Amino acid sequence: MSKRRSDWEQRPQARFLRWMRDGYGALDDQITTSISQPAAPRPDQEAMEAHDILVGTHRHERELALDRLAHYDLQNWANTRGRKVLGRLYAVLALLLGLILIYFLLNTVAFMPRFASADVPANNEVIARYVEKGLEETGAINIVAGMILDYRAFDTLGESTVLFVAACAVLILLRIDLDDHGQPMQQLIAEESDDRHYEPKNDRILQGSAMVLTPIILLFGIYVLFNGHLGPGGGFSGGAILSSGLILYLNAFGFQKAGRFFTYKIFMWVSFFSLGFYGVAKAYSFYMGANGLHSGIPLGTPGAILSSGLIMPLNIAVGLVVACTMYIFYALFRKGGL
Amino acid sequence: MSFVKIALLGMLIVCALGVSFTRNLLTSLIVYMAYSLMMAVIWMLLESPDLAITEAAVGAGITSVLFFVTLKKIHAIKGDKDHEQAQK
Amino acid sequence: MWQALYDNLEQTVAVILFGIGFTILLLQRNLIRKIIGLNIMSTATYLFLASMGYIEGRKAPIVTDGVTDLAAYINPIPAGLVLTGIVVSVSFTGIMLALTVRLYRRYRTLDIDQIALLAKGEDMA
Amino acid sequence: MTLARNFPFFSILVCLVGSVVTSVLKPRAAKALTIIIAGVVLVLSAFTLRYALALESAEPFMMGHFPAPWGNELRIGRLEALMATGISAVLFITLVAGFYHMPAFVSEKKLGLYCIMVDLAMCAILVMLYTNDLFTAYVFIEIMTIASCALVIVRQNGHTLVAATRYMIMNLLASGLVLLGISMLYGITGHLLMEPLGRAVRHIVETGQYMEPLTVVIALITAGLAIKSAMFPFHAWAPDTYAFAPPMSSAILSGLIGKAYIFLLIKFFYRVIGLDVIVGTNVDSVLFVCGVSGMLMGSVLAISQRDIRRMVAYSSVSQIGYIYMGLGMGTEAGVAAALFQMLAHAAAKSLLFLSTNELVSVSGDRKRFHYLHGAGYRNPVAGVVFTVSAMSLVGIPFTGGFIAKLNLATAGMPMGGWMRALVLIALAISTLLNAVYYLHTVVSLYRRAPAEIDYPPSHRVPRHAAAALVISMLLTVYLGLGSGPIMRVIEAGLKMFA
Repeated sequence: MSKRRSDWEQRPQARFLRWMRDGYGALDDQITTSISQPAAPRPDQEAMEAHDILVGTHRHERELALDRLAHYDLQNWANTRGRKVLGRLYAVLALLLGLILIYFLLNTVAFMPRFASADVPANNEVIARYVEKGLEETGAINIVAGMILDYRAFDTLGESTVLFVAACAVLILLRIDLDDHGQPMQQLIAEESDDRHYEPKNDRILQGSAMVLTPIILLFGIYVLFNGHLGPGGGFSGGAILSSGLILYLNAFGFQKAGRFFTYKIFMWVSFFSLGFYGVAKAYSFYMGANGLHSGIPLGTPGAILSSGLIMPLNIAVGLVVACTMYIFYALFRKGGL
Repeated sequence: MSFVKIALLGMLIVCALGVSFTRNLLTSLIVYMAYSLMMAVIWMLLESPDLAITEAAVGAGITSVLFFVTLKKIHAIKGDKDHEQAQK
Repeated sequence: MWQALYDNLEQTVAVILFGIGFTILLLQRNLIRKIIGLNIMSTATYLFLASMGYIEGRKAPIVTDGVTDLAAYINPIPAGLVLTGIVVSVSFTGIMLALTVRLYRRYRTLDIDQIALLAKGEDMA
Repeated sequence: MTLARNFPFFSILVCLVGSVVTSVLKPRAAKALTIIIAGVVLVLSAFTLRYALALESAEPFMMGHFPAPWGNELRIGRLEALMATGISAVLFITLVAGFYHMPAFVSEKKLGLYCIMVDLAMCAILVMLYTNDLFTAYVFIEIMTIASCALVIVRQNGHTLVAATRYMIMNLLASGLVLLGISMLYGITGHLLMEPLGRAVRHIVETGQYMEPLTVVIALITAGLAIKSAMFPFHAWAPDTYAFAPPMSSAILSGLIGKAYIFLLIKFFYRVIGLDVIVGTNVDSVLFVCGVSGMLMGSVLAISQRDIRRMVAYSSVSQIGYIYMGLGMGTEAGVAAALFQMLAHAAAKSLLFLSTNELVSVSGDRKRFHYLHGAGYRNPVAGVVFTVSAMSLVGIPFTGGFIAKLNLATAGMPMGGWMRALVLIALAISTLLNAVYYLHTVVSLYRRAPAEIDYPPSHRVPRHAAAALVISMLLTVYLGLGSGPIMRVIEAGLKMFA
């Protein structure tokens, strides 16, 4: 009788029913009983210690021990020959996938409209209006700036938000929080990542050249920023040039001097004001446009610095967001804070 | 098709391949900087100066500075396994 | 086929670079090389997009001395889109590099498979 | 010009400016502002739904002074308004029910930054639902990717960093594919807004001039959006991300953000390419096969998990398989069933993540099934809520899941012989597999706790969180009982969606 009963125990339905009733514990009993009988002796100590737990105490320790054994096997397999073969197979597969992708895309490029010809589908009435009526509708000499900040302004609003989100994400990752009285919360990481002792101590050459170059770079950045609607340039490139000037100054003169005019609070408030201004100004012109009202923003005389309605202030706002984000990226990487 | 454009496009592909075949990380970074500088020149050849300035200032400038700072941090870091906050 | 590829040389190079970037991303195990691969992929996409707008013998879309005739300028839309794209690629490079610093600080290695194995190991201990 | 016409634009603006304002507030005020913004968006979406129901055809909303092919544009239709209301309702409930146990996962200083990420994820979802412009959709896909990566890494331990890195690599690869597809589409059509694009694509299909690039564009954009919404073969990043993230973030990630990508894919299929061309290039049968394999493999993998949060994560991979099966049928009924499944899954899944966390925190923060024995008694609210949402995901009658599976089955009936058989068999097997691992969990929740494990004293769930959980449970049951009008709105919305 017991023979039939015991082989009933082994049959899948019984094991399934017991699994439904007791959950994984039951299945583990099955496994542990089968393991603890003729278990192959494992040479090293860790496996033996895992094995002893297996036979002994409560079920949840056994469960953990089982996983540790499984992981031990995985670790073992990881640095054996098996992994190298699989690694090479993966490399060949990845290369094959890349080549297939290149082949399909090259096949498509062969059928794409001819490069640099005037009768491509992209040369349609959309850009006819941008180019011909761009000057009178947006007042911007640089049609690309007019398109970005007036025709398709919602994309650029999304664009500055991408920068703001990236800055916040890096803040979450790298910033070392200060507790109430200004001491860094994680003491060890703070010392380690604060690499002021790597900083060049008043390196004459760097400071000398920075003394000359920084004002020129900042001036050029401001020029590019303010002439976004008159010539090539605009918010993104102007902001990037400004931030590279600030980074040069920070490199040469260290965080003490740079911290005088650029702290975390200033970063937050500058981002807040420029993004807030951009959002409110564009919301006003979207609302006016959507409901057919005329938004009384003067376009000014083309070519003058104060022309093309909102484009110049928006360029400045975008430029400030770009400059702040790039600068805080650098500062967070260098010292985990400002 | 001007010779300069073909040469630049060819160099782009060489730099892109060069990044994956150099052993030292720093050399692949410098090759990548050369790649984005050449891209800035190509934007000029494609008659879009806006992109040239932005790519030069942002692509070759900021991105490479971030890469170099990361490399510096990595060689300087000892590790924070035990400083981890008591988070769940 | 080859003549068509030679005519659209920019788009051919862009597509080849996209494939190279894609392969670097899959093939390389070092995290920083993966990020470079991602950057190569996105700059290749921007080259592909910008080459849609170029028209032979026309100038950059900046109105010079009042000429607003369509035949004088190239297509401004791809330039605007790529401008947005370049800033997007800087943002995600910044985030990926910050992740790399945190991962190196935590696991002392840049090899993503090694990190995954170590993380799983800690889960057990 | 009624005011309700501007409400979608107002809701997007409120989220955007709200997130900027949150950056300068104290963490506690930031938390309150985020919940208020979620409430305001819910109210605005409800009014937009009421306004959209009165509409005959979808109405464009010009962003700025310039009409369609030149300026950006939103589009208000019944389907967009219904999805916006559903998703903002689920988000509001998740925030109310989930915020009270966030301090255990996120340090006090980072809570403000976390609230910014939640606002911007909400704004990106709304733009993806309403936008009528492909490049705006791409920019907000980037915002969504970075915000959801930040939602994961805010927990700052080793696992979340590894999961976030894998998440970022896969998603940036996918948005590279999407951008390449959009630029190719721009190359062959010259437009970026969806209506002119649709006309240009129909012209291409008739003349057959650029057909090869068009098929590659469809393949690229579908693959990109599929990777981002964790379709089966590309789901490798999803389980780790959902299991290791803070529970509220994984509720938002798996319940809501995945749906926005799928809705954008449906919009791309309907408005830009046209369903007949999609069926012509049999992209839909690829989606169908991936959906069916996702349903089955997702459940099988979920059964083999020992950790309840990884099990719930894998079950969301199988539920997304249902949606792609519906999409892959290529018929209007199939897409309507997929849309209803999106709503039902959003409601049930975010509820499941929150109640799982309640149960885990009550049984000493240990996630293995063995420790969860008797958790249902220790935290009765979470136990009941978990059971009902598990019933909805399994598809037991009187819940949203059942109606979704019913619609999928009825949508599968009029199809060809082997297709119909495959739909019915796949539905039957995956329902059985779902039942196996959810029933097993519910059984273990209500078993007697073993004596040898000591559990911490079970804390009381605060009243507002318990109320939110119960209301969300009623939402799932309402989806089950009152699904008639919702299906009618979906079908009417789909008719005017093209």
